[in-house]
Amino acid sequence: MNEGLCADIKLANDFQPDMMRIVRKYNLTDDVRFFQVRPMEEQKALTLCYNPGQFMMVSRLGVGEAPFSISSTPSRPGLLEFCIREVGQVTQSIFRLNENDSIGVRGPYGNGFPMERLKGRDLVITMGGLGAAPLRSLILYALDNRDDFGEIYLLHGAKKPGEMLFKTEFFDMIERKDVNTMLTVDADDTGKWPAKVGLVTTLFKDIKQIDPANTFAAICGPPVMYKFVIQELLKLKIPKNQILLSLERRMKCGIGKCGHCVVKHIYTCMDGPVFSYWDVINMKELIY
Amino acid sequence: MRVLKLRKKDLKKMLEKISSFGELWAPVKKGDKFAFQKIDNLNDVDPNAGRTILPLKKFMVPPRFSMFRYDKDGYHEQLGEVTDRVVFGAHACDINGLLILDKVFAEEFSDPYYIERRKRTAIIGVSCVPDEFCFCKETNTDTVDEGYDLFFSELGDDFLVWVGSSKGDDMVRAAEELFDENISVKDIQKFIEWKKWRETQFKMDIDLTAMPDIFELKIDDKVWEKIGEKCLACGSCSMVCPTCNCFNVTDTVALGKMEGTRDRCWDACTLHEYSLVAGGHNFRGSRADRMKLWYTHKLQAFIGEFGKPSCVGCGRCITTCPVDINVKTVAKTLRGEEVYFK
Amino acid sequence: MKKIRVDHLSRVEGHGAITVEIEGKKVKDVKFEILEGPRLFETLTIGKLPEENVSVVPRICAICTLSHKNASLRGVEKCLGIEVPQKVALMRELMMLGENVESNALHVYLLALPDILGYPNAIAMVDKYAEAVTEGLTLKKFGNRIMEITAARATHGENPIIGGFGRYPSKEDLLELKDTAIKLLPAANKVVELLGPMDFKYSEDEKTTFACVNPPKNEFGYVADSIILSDGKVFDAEEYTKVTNEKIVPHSYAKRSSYKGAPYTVGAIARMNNLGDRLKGQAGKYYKKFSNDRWLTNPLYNNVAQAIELVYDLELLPGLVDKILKLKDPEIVKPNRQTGKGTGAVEAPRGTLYHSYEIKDGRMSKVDIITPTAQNLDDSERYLRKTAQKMLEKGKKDDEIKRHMEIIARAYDPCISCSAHLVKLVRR
Amino acid sequence: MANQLPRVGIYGLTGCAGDQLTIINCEDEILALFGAADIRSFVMAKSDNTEDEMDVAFVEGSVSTEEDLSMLKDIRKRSKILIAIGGCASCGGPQSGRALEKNWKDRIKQVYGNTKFEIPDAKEHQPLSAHVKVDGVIPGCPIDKGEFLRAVSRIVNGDMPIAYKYPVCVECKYNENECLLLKGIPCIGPLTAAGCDSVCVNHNIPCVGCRGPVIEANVASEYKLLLEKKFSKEDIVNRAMMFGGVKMAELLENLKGAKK
Ligand SMILES: Cc1cc2nc3c(=O)[nH]c(=O)nc-3n(C[C@H](O)[C@H](O)[C@H](O)COP(=O)(O)OP(=O)(O)OC[C@H]3O[C@@H](n4cnc5c(N)ncnc54)[C@H](O)[C@@H]3O)c2cc1C
Ligand code: SF4
Ligand code: SF4
Ligand code: SF4
Repeated sequence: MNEGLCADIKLANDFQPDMMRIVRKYNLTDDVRFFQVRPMEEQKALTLCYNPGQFMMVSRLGVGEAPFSISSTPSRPGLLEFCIREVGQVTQSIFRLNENDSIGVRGPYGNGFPMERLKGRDLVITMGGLGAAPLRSLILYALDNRDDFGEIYLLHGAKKPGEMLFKTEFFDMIERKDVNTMLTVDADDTGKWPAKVGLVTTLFKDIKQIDPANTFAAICGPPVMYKFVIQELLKLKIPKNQILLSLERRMKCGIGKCGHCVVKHIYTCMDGPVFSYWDVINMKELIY
Repeated sequence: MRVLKLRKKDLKKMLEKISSFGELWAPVKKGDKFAFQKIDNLNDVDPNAGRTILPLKKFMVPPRFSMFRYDKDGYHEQLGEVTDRVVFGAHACDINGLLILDKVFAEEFSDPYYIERRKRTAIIGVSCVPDEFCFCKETNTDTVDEGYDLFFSELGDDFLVWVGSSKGDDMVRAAEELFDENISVKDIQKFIEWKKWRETQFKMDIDLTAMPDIFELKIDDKVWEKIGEKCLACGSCSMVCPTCNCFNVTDTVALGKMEGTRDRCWDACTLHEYSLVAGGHNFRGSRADRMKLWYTHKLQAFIGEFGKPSCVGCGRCITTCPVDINVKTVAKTLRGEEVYFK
Repeated sequence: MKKIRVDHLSRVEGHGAITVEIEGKKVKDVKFEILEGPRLFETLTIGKLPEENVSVVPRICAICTLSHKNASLRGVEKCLGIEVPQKVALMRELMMLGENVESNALHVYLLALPDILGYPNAIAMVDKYAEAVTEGLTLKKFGNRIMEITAARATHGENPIIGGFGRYPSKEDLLELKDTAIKLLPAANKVVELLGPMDFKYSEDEKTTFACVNPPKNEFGYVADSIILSDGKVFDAEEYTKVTNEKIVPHSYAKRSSYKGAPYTVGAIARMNNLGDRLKGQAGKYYKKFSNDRWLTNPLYNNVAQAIELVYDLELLPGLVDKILKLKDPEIVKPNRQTGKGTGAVEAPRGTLYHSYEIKDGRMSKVDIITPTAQNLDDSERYLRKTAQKMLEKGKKDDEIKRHMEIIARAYDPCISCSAHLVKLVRR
Repeated sequence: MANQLPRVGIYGLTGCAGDQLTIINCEDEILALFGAADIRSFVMAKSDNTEDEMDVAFVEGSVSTEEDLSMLKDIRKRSKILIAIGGCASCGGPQSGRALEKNWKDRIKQVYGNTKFEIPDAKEHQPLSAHVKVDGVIPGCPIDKGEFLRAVSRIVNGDMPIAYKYPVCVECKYNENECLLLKGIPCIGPLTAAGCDSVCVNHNIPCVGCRGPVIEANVASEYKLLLEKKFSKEDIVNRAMMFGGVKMAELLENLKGAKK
């Protein structure tokens, strides 16, 4: 089992969600909404622990369950945050919920980022679209424990200004001296975009201060992004097993039972969702 | 391990004596095949029954069941509804299949629904004679040393009874007077001879040597397209395979009320929706890709992980797939021994 | 010219409409229209296998599905020279009871009672007549249960097949049916006693002819190889065209039936009038007690006849189950020829249904289906016209005329969707 | 739809009324149904019907007359969600069993001879989707009661019904039946959407395909298989067309050699 930042709390029955309360919700973009939830039971809220990069199964009883990355950081305990895109049955019904409504959540599941190994390293974090969901957790965690890490590069691309998740949060980071934040959009349809315009791959030329052998890269975004970003990272000479990707598959249990996320003998839910590029080279089907 | 003798003609008596351990289930003729069914009349029990349509997994993970009920007050576990059962007539390959399911369901993040049923289901194995579709020798699952409570081996007029668990021991004690502790040298001789004879009865010609490597080499072979063209995506092969464990989870909800159930049902990687995700992307949109997954999972990936295939050689896919896609035809085709898919 | 139109005749299965054309103080025309497209079932299975025919044609009508199934099976089996063993015949009788209970309960309790008691639907009756509504639903459900057990599902079950049944029901299931029938009989008695003494006024009276099948051994029943008419004439089922005399009229896709040049009536009322004195038990007693001359002249009494049939069905069922339980499951009977002719006649809940076939070299070569609603169409129009005329003369309001038209049409329990080729399209 | 019951209309075009009957057959649930939804129009069950804006319309039957068509268009216009119920509405139904042969006009003649009709508005049977946007489908000849109730429960909660995307064979194996295809019986379970709990095969009868083609139905492979089992081209096509309607006809069109 994964080495979390603290030991998993064993639930009596892993298929039964805990009831949590929606504390806050607001729209990040037209179809992505931010949800902050808190366990109903005080004890659970206090002992909640997870790893950046892990995910949880969020349930609406009577509709179904779906996996969502945790966007919050374990360094700010008591709350969980998700950003959810409205695409189908479960997500639509989650979108109908209001603050103070209850929602089922179980987990955390998956390996998450190997935080122990990341300690003392330079980080290059690249995200696009919904990829910000799991990576925000990593970023916030790294910033909360700033001394544990070397240089931090944060590259974030969106199609249009209106589609960038956590825009204000990231613009605030531009101001920070201890992190190199670069934001870009493929096209600026507003004419008022203050940051860069161009594909996320164009940002790599500005990465200067890293020691490749001591760098870990993390990528999450739409499938098309991976191939090109990986090329850039390889150009920077970051070792293949230090390039980390967070992947997506259909999941029905989150705990290695239902089989849907299997690729060969790999369970995306248990052995992932975070994989190294080296794993992926050896598992053709992992990215398609 | 405790080993005893039971006279074949005492089988009925013995099963009667252990009736307190749970409902008795055994293979009963269904059409031209067999199926494990609840036994109301002990005369229906046939220790020589052939392969059942569905394997033992149906006892541990029913094809469809409710995990829990929910209403506005919260969840209500449905585990209490699991009944005690004694399943008589399990073949070695099937018990080996259970051992593989144990790995999936009973280790890390154990599945309480599986475990509860596994605990409450006593397994009585019987030795069997292979038919033309059995190849458990090739998968090393023709014998089994664990995973059962009792195992009955052929011994002429008797059964040699292997006690495999504490529950098994209790069952034997409940019918103490029918068992004989004394196993003679002659008995042992007879047992060995029978086993040797059984070895000679395997008729199916199949060779699984180096399968993982062959898969690696043939993973982009055109033959997968051909297999995909043929596959009906009917899921039958997965349903009947003792080691296929995939499932789907769905919710039901009552009319106009906040109550319902969260249900599980068998799913299969051969089905269209298996890898479909929101937004319409299907990681395995083509049947060829799904077939590839099925076979690599059974014959390559599992070997890599556990040192043995997740096929137990029961022959069910061979006797079930309407279009003859099965371990035999796929393995032979990949080896280039015979071309089944044109 | 004024037109009264009962649009979307509600609470009949399928949709129909009645147009009453009025000129001055005269009813010019009454049209009972069916707003459905011709489904051409009789051409669907030509050239196909008999088993496909037997599967497809019951889809003509959901409420009479098993009557269609049975008529079709009988037609095909006659063509192919198949004689089914007793158990198969008894099982088919049982499944027919299921359909009759379901359909009659639906009609009597949920469609007719609201009319008679003046409610828009059965659900609205719940406050005052909760018991009747529940009993109606329970009886209807029981009818469905019989069909589920015998035919595999309540509607369009596939279990009855040429030469037998795919699977025979278990002893437990059959005993359940027997027990339930005994339990529900009092409810059926009650509804007969409620409707029996009623004096129905919605329709004008007029003499007509009644037709139904003529079961052997002087028994009541729903299946036979001959037809009996209220004028005493008996025809072999194969001579059905002498009774039905179908004609095509250019203003309608409906083929019209007439006997001796005049309209006639089929259905529960026809069965009661023609065969009522063959009834035994409580059903027989009720027939004697309640039947009177107006049963021969007023379609509204169909409702009472249906209620008495409910009693007949529930009384018959236990004995039928006992007989079935005594018999072994037979093998499916195979055809002994591939070419032949044959007509299956059965009593669907709403009247006599004919399936007449020819099979050539194992393929359907002629299909003629005559449904009860098609046969009733002309007669119902006759009563509608006469009543409308009378009401008009009495200076009744359009609304009231409309309501009476609906009630009369509904009394025929028209299963409009069973129009194999019974279609009349209106264009205005 | 919070607090206010969803307004529901249940309608029939050309068909056998079996799907509406199946709804009426929900004896145990019908009161709950009327309690959970505001059934404003259900001509087959009641006479006080109101035809106005609907949240959901369930429509049975094929479009077979001009009248059907205008009724359907009207329903579409005033309904937020339109669900096709039954085989006729979802794929044309048994009456389109000869859709592949394209001989509808000839068959009209066969039944009615050369009579010149004054009422020329009958049309060749089409599923609803041929004419309007359909938001959901509950297939089957007839629909399954359980599936219908599950669909309504979901709709009442604001969710859409879930379609069966796997074939009958899956349920057939859940029920531990012997495969009839292997015994040389022409079962079209592999081509047919599940949801009936394989009721026919449970009774030793081959699936007749009453729920219409499943997504990804591999018609070509089943066709080849049945040819190998010595069925004639014609019989295979007929079998698939019993209930597959226009949808099955489309699949067969693309098949070499299957068209007559
Ligand atoms: C590890 C992981 C992390 C994820 N993190 C996020 C996130 O932070 N934010 C976000 O918006 N989305 C995330 N997703 C995707 C999200 O799970 C899907 O969008 C969601 O399942 C859609 O469900 P639905 O019921 O609304 O869609 P439907 O299309 O109606 O899906 C029905 C069912 O299909 C399955 N399914 C469909 N799509 C997916 C999918 N992409 N992944 C897994 N199962 C699927 C689910 O079991 C679901 O119940 C993540 C997926 C994975 C695997
Ligand atoms: S793959 Fe085939 S032979 Fe092997 S265990 Fe599964 S069903 Fe049996
Ligand atoms: S391989 Fe055979 S049994 Fe499996 S899904 Fe395909 S056709 Fe069905
Ligand atoms: S009998 Fe029919 S439905 Fe069942 S598995 Fe075989 S082909 Fe599929």
